[in-house]
Amino acid sequence: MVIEMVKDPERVEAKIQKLRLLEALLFASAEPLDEEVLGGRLGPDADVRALLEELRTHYAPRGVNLVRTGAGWAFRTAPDLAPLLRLEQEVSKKLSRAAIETLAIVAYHQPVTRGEIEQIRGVATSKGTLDILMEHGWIRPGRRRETAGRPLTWITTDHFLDHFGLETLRDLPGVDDLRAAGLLDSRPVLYGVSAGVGDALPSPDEADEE
Amino acid sequence: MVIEMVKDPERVEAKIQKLRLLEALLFASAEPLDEEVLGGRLGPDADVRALLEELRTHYAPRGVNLVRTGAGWAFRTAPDLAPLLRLEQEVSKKLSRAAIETLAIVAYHQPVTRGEIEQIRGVATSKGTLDILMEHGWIRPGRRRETAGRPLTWITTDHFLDHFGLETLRDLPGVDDLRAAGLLDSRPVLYGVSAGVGDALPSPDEADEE
Amino acid sequence: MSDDGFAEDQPTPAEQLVVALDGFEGPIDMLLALARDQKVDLTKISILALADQYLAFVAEARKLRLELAADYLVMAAWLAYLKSRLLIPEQPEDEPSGEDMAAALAFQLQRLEAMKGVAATLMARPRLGIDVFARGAPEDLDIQRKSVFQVTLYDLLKAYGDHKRRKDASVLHMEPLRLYSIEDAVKRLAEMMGRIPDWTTLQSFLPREPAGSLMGRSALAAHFAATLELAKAGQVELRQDGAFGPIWVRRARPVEE
Repeated sequence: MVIEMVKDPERVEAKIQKLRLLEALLFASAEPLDEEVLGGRLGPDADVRALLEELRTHYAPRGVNLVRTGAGWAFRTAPDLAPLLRLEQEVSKKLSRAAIETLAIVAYHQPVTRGEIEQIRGVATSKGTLDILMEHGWIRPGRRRETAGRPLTWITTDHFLDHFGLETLRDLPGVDDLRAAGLLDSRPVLYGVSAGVGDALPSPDEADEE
Repeated sequence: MVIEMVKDPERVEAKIQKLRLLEALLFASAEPLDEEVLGGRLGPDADVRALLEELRTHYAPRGVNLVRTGAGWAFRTAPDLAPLLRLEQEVSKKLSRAAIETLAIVAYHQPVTRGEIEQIRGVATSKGTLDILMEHGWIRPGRRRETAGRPLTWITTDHFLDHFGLETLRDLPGVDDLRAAGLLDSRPVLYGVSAGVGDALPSPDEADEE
Repeated sequence: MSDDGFAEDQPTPAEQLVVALDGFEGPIDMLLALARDQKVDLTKISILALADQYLAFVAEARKLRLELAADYLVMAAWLAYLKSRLLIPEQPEDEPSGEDMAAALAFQLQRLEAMKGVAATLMARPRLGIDVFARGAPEDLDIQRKSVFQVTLYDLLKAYGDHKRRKDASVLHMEPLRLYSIEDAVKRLAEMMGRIPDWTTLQSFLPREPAGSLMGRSALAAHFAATLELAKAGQVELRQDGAFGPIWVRRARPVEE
């Protein structure tokens, strides 16, 4: 462990104990733990952030890394070992192209309404697409947009960050370039293939109740 | 990592990679792994026992230890930290389907009386269901309804919003949002056939029967 | 594509597209695939060439008597109109200009392309449970559990959705006669007309129904009646060049002068 310029043996010992406890807490949990929870367990005088950074540095070259994801911290196997570890894992369910594209649009354009997703993709969102992404725990409903009809928006979750190994949404690949290029503008376009159609039509419920 | 008297840089590197892989395998495994299994993953030229001992030494003073159990090797939090980790005896419980559904109905229909919940669900609600939801802090009694018998109504709490990550009740997706997301499978559209719902059209056979 | 001497056996791009039609998620997706074939930076794409390719595809599909979804036909009509706007000198009162329309379409293609790109990058990242693993044997600690019960928002919404569906299913519905209503046809036409500024045949607005089926006939009747309704309301203009000839529809122009 990297011990800073602390000379008092008692303080050194206290710090080592805090690092050990932090290590054990993070190690015991499969889910990320946030700094508030960790702080509550380490006591009021612990500089949780500094201890976490120290642990992160220690584990950086190892086979298990301490990573920061969303609001929390978690131990994860090192990404470069993936080809050697992957043997054990069963084939994951394949996501449809529509689901993957929709996930990317929610991630990069959030908060985004279903209508906007359809504008960007140029097709109606089939039933089950958002459902599957939500079942994976990657997206969730956000606040309603304060415009006509108050449409629901969709946003990504902390689990999305964890799953894709991102610390924050700012770490989304290429997000700055896309924003600079104006491509994260979800404004409607002149040729709106499907967006708007749904709004103008009676919903199935209304139609059925005749 | 403790590197023994190995001078050849290539061999040092190979050994470090093996230690890293060993670390990741033991971390990610749900069960203790025996030396035979580990040997199979590390390759024929690895001295598994020596590598394991090296890892054990490295982790001995830390918050996480490598231990040998009957069946094999596994990481465990250090025994001396147990009082600080406060192992939780109570395993997390699954809420019954009836309870989840009742909670959803309170959320969507509040303020709602028990009689109304039963009417909506079409089955009697056991007293215990509302008690569990209330003990859990998700629902609480609201105002009495000013009708015969002045029945108690139920509403959700702030803790409910907090638990489900909602800012306000208005952010609960509406029925149309649920349908659009695929969470509410609707029957095929029989009437009011319109653009964009081509998939749901009745087949020509059915249509001709009228 | 054909320096192997068998050029005449090679399918044309339009034929290839017809074959691959199922692989596209709508006309914009197909346009993007066509644009990629131009092998230039999407910012320098020729919308005019793209429109020609797309129209060739629709012509080919028609030749093969392939049923195209309405969206594809609407796009064809729109592109034909855009093309005419780009080729004919701009009138000052035309709003938006042909260039604006082409730029908007180019933007839409670039934006979708960007999203497809990042979607692929995202999925190629090391993913939890596939490339990167969490602790395999978590120890059950009293750490973060604010609640003894593990219920997610998804569980809650799913429960409500399931309940709604069960409830709907338990109600007996008398099935209405399955016919296209004039009201629906009016709504549908009004919506589609908004995107097509020029003369288009009524036929191309009809939903995909087997010709001669009850639904097909009722759709034709409802849409015909709907055009009359809309014409009466001054929203569309109708034209027929001869008895039994195709009926042409277009959005009503503001009265001149």
